[in-house]
Amino acid sequence: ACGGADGGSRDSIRAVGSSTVFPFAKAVSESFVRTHPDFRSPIIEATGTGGGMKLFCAGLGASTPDMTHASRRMKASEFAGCQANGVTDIIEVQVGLDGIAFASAKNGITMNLTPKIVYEALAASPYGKPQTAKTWSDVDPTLPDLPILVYGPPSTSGTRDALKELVLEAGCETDPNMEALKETDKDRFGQLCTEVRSDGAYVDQGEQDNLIVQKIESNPNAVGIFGYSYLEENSNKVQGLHMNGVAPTYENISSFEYPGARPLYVYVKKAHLDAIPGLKQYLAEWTKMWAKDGDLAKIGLVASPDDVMAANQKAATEFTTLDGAQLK
Amino acid sequence: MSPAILLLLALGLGLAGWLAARARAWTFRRSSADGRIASLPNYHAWYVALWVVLPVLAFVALWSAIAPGLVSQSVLASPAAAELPSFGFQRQTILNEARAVATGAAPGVFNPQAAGLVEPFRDALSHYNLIGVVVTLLIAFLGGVWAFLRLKPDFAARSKVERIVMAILLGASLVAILTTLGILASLIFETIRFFGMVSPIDFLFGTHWGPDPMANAANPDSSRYGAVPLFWGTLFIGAIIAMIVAIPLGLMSAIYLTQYADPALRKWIKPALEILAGVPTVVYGYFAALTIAPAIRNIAISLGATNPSSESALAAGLVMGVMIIPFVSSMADDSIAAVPQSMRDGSLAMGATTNETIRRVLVPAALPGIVAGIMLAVSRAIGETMIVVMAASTAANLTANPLESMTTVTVQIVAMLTGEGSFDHPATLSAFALGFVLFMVTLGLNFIALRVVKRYREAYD
Amino acid sequence: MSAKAVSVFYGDKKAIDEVSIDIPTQYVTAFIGPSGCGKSTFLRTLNRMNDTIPSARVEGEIELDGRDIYRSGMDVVQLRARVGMVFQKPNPFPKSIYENIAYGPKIHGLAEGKDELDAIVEKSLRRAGLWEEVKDRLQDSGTALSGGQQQRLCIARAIAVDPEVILMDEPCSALDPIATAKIEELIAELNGRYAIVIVTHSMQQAARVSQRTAFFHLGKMVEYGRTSDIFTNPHEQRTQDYITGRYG
Amino acid sequence: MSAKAVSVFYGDKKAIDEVSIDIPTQYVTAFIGPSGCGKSTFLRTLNRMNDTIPSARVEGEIELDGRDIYRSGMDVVQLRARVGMVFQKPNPFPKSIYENIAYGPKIHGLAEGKDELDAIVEKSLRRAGLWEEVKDRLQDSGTALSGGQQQRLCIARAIAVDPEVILMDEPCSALDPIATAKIEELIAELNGRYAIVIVTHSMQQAARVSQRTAFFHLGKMVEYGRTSDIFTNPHEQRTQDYITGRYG
Amino acid sequence: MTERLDPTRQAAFEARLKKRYAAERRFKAFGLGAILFSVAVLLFLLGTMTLNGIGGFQRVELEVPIDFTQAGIAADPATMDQPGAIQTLEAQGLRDVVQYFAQENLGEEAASQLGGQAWRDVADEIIGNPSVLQTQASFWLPASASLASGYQGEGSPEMRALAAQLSERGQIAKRFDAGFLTRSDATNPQQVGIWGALKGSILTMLITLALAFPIGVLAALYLEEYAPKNRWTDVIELSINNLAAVPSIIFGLLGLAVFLTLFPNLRSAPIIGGMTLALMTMPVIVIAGRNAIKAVPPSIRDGALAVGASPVQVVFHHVLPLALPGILTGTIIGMARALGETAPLLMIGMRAFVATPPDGFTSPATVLPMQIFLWSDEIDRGFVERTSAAIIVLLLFLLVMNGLAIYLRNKFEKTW
Ligand SMILES: Nc1ncnc2c1ncn2[C@@H]1O[C@H](COP(=O)(O)OP(=O)(O)OP(=O)(O)O)[C@@H](O)[C@H]1O
Ligand SMILES: Nc1ncnc2c1ncn2[C@@H]1O[C@H](COP(=O)(O)OP(=O)(O)OP(=O)(O)O)[C@@H](O)[C@H]1O
Ligand SMILES: [Mg+2]
Ligand SMILES: [Mg+2]
Repeated sequence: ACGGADGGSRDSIRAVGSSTVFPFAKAVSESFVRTHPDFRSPIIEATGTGGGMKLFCAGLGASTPDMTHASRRMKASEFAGCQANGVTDIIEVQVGLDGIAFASAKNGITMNLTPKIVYEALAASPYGKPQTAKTWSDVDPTLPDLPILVYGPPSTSGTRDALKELVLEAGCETDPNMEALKETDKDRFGQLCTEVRSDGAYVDQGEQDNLIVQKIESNPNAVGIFGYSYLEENSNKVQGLHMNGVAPTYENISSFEYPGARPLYVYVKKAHLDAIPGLKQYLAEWTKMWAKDGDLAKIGLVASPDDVMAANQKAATEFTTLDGAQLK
Repeated sequence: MSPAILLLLALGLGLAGWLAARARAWTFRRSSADGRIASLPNYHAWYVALWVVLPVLAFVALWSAIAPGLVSQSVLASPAAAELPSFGFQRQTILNEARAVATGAAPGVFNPQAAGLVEPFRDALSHYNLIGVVVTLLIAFLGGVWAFLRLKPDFAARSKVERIVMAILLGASLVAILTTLGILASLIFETIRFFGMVSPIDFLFGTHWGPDPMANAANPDSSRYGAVPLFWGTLFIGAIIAMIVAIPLGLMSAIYLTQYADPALRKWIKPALEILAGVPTVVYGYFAALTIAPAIRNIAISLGATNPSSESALAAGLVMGVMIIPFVSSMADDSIAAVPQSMRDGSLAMGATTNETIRRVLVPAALPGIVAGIMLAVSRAIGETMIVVMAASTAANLTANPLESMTTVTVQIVAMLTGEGSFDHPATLSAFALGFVLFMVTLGLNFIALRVVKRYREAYD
Repeated sequence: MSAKAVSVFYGDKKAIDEVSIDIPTQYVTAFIGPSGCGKSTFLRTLNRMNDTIPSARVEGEIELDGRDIYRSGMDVVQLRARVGMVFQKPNPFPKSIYENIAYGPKIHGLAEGKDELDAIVEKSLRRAGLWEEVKDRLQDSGTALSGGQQQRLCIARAIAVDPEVILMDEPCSALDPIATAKIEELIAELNGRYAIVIVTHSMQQAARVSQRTAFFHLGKMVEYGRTSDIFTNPHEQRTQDYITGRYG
Repeated sequence: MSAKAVSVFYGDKKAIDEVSIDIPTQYVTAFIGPSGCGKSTFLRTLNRMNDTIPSARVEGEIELDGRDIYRSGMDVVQLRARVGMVFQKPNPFPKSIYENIAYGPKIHGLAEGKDELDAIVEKSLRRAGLWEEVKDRLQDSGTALSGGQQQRLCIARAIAVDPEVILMDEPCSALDPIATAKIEELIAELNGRYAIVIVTHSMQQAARVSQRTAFFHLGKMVEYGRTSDIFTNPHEQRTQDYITGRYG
Repeated sequence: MTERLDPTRQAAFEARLKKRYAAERRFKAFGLGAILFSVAVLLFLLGTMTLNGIGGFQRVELEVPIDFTQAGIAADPATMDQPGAIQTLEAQGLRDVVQYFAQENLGEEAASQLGGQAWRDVADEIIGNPSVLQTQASFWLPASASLASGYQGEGSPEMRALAAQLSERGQIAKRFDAGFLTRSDATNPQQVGIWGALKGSILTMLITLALAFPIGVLAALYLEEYAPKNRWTDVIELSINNLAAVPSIIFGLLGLAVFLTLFPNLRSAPIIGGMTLALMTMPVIVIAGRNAIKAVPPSIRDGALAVGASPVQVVFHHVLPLALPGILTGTIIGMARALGETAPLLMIGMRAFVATPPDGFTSPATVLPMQIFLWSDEIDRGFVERTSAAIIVLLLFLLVMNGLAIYLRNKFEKTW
């Protein structure tokens, strides 16, 4: 049997999308092939949420992926793009939650952050004004008088995406001018609200989040930004910083009290369900593993609240399709 | 019946033609007066065999392109196909499944709808297979007979067969040109697209690199596409730090090996250097990231540096330098060896010591070759990817401090193409523009180096 | 300079077989003999240039000032400064003419300051009869000269360190007749100032330039004596056969 | 075989200038002349071996059986099977002795079956006077033989395809006197069965082995005639000068 | 003899000579130092990889005795070779059985540190040998990654304590993990193996060899033996020399833009990887081939031509066989380079996570160096040893290939 240059068929599942979901998808696929040795191993690639959506929505057929992973919900514009390309029936499954965590070394700097503080400390030009803050106390006098040094994800990573969306934009929008700008000049808004300073206070650490952990471990004054799973993994070395007074813990993230929390999704093309052998079983494998004490939780996925989980269980097994009207 | 079987058939027929022609040629030979014919019987045999096989190959290629379509058409015309879903992809899958079962490639069907189609498929397949086989036989027969009839004692079969061999050889050498064209084409189109979105001036001279793959693709912020920090990082790591390591060490290794080492030592050291050159770059990268970078960082801290980067340019550069040592040393070795022995004798006969001979005569005489070698080494260093991907960072800093993190062109190519962006976003396309710049620079370096080497070799020949 | 029962081996092969010879300082000595008889090999043992051939091994003694040059502790650098050599194919360094000559004095520290060096260069070029031809282009590359000029440059280079003996291995074989004549003239002029040993395959040349001739055959020195005697009245049958062209 | 007004050029340089000669089939013909006069060049035009030198170009006609071998449509492969060649340096293939000889007959299909081939190999080696020396080690490599044996092997190889003419370009110049004598004997024996053309730089050799001699000088054939005449009574002054050793 | 100075016999000369000899010694020492440095780096590199990697061939396992006679799993041995066997066992609660016996024997805390997929190892064992279901058997099952790092003295204090406790009872041990050589990629360092990547490498290399070798050799023959000296030949030559020096990542861009556009379904497939690497390796083979062909003395060609061989016969009967060792040496070196190459494959999707070994040239795969790269990026500390172990495997292959090339070269080094 061959994947075939004829463009007609494919016998292994192809998934693309967010690098945040990637490790969980790997675990699911691994479990899937061990349970179903008669199916081919799914091919999973981390292309990023946006890139994944583009590939996913490019159309139906063997040369497009069957599913995409997303670290945010599909946008209405993306949904429209999908529809335009014939990808009409999409199954949306929220597989769990992830939080970006702000952390410092155990016995390192402690602060109570807010999106606004983070924005003012890290933006290239906060609210359009030049960035002058050198120390945290420059941003907010109640904070320690220590230099701002943040190790964070590079612009190409999904975590950075989350940082922008969940924290920087939120912080930025506390300013009414900015909020107004959002409506009038989206590009300018994006530039002012999401561009991160490049004078050394924010250090872009490559895709290797474990390096960030190492960094802040050795520098008590540094703050690191990474996915919640890393925080949990390294809880003996680093401590999470409070945001809006809420600690980045499992409970706070799953209840969305921690502002850095975000749901993780997988999107599946319904038309492919019958065409790709194993796709249904693969989706079922997700539901088997996403429980609170399940295998995915062991590698850092935060389980969705019970009601959400039940609803998604249903979507994943009964293949209910997404209604575009719900999307923003 | 698959093309493979037709091919086997063709080969079988070719073999038959081969044997027949050979036998015929032998009869010529026996009947000729002096036992000589223009070409060996084997050439006659090959001539006929090629006339059988080549037309059949052409037919098989054509047939395997059109036959599946013909089969599908006749299956779709069958009543069982009426219930197929109209959506193309799903329908195609069902058809493929049925075909797989019909040809015996799969044991059974996943999809119940496919079951009914298996029989029509079997019928259509056997129908068209029959046609295929008949036409194949016909073509083979015609080709074979035509060629066979041309055989004569003085028929120049050898030159005909050899002409085909030559055509194959020529074809093989053209692959290189096709590859070069392929590279150019794959880089140029995307690069042009990129420059349609971001101005080349901003790209080549801007000093801020921070493409945002999430941003709106239609209206990119040109000021974020300034590649100077990348060029600088590439130069700093590949052409400065790496070369500071590789040039002296490589040159001295070559000198020691060619001028001082006794043959027994050389016998062991040369392969060792070759092994150093054969270690994959991903291993060097791992070594740099796991061992060298933390070590450098610890040293920097113990020397009082505040907050040194753990992905310093220094770590990547040092390891890259080590990787390049064998390269420099073998180039230097070659060019020193190309200096005629008489130069060395001349100097020694003046009462010069070995190192005076080397420094004052051999190295200056070999200099063009050594310089060319260094240029090739630089071009390899700036094109090196894995070491920097693993040990350098993605942070585009424009600094001269080797303890800072820096990024390179290749790192960014990888980051952009394996990151979040989609294919029509300038951030992704910038990878092609960067690749293009990299290609042009290494091309230039190599071109000059090859010229220098060539001219200089000629000078002594 | 004198050799006593010198044998030279390349690996196991004996290329020179117990040659003993006294090379007088005041004459030009020519080595002649058929190809492969070991002339070059023997010549190179005289300033230990054969040290550069890994397989070569020397037995016997070669004395300079009464001391064996193959003794341990012998300083090869100094030896070669005292016993210069000119090769078959001219081999100027790919540097300027000036640098070619100045090379020896510089490495040996024979000149203090630029003026002295200039003086040495001029003197050497004059002695080699090349000064007039190149004085205006001392900065040109040595390799840009004609073959005969290059060979004279090499001789000038050898002279520049003021050696006691100059060994020449077929110095004219790569040259045309006119250049050859110039070199022969030069040898005649240098004669007396330096001891000169010249290897040649041309009996005519040996007859023209030398006062003493040694005839080698199959690694042995067959005959040695005044050039005039060797050519007119050889003692040995083999010498006789060679110079009358019976073999070779 | 005869040449009519043949000129050969290397690029723009004329190496052979309008040479016309009739090569008799029943004799050994020797080409003599000073180095660089074009003997080898002319020899190689006779079986178109100079086709391998890209810059070489031939004018004039060379006829074999009355037809020009440079005509278009001429089969070079067949020509070379009819006009064999032996080179200055013995060049056996790095294969067994047997394979060396059998190669030609094989590619020309001269033997049917192993027995015939064996017979050809034996006959050729016998004719080349090598059979007794190698019959027990036909499977040894051809390169393991001594120089003289290798040269005879090459001659045997040329004989094996039963050529009409054998061209030899200084076949003895890489050999010692004993091996040379053997080859000369061999040529004497082959004489009459094949037309043989031999290039040599030794006038003695030419005198010993050939019946006809052509003297070349500066690309021109100066004189051609019976060997005895040429050596005792040349017509041309230049020939006279050359054979008495005035130049060369 | 007139006013001789004999400068070379003055005291000043001798004094200077001393200094010159000192300089000579320093220079020589520097040269030797340079070589020793290179060798030392090589040894250090190989040494660290070996030290780190030896542990990667082992894994920390827990001993779990299971009494199947009490477990109540009644699987029909006949169905055990059917595809769905593992689901059957899962449905029968094998997972819980394993968990139960683990709790019984190891305690609750340790049982929760049994790798989540550990029961599958038991299932594999049962499928391989259904008769164990009638017996009591003891299994060594992989511990979780955190317990494993606790056992190695890293990780959290609780895990370290637990590991110490278990090892006192002899229920935990670091055991040789033969599965490392037979499994494929996984998310858990305890479960990973390199067979998938190795197989991918082998398939990729086969394609590379099948394309690059014939094309390279034929092109080399053409250029060296037949090509007329004209513009065209110069262009071919230039492009080959240039291709040999083009950064490998550019070939990746080519593969991405050309091959993946033509065959979008073959993303991540060895056939595309092999084609891309073949383009990269071909010039290396051409250049090595040309040198080897050039080294065949022209006298051999003359000899063959003179007995009436045609140019094609000369080449295929004489030149090619004589040049073959040299060509093979070049080919092996080129292949070794291709085997270690990662960058171009990054561009064509061979960095995908593939949990099963590829079963053909067209199924998705990864290759050894890529696996190393991917593992080196993993967070889990357990991957460090595994990465080094994979490096050892890769280096072994490369050492063998390079050794073979060196051997061939020495053996056939000919001076005609
Ligand atoms: N480096 C070497 N290794 C082994 N044998 C050598 C070497 N150099 C020369 N020989 C051999 O030593 C013998 C003497 O050689 P030498 O060069 O001294 O002869 P020559 O008299 O100078 O001859 P010619 O007139 O051709 O220069 C020859 O048989 C030669 O083959
Ligand atoms: N391949 C070539 N390209 C250019 N010129 C050549 C070539 N081969 C020979 N010549 C020139 O052609 C002339 C005749 O050369 P040829 O080799 O025929 O002389 P020869 O008589 O055989 O000399 P020798 O006795 O040295 O072998 C010489 O001037 C030589 O330099
Ligand atoms: Mg000599
Ligand atoms: Mg000649």
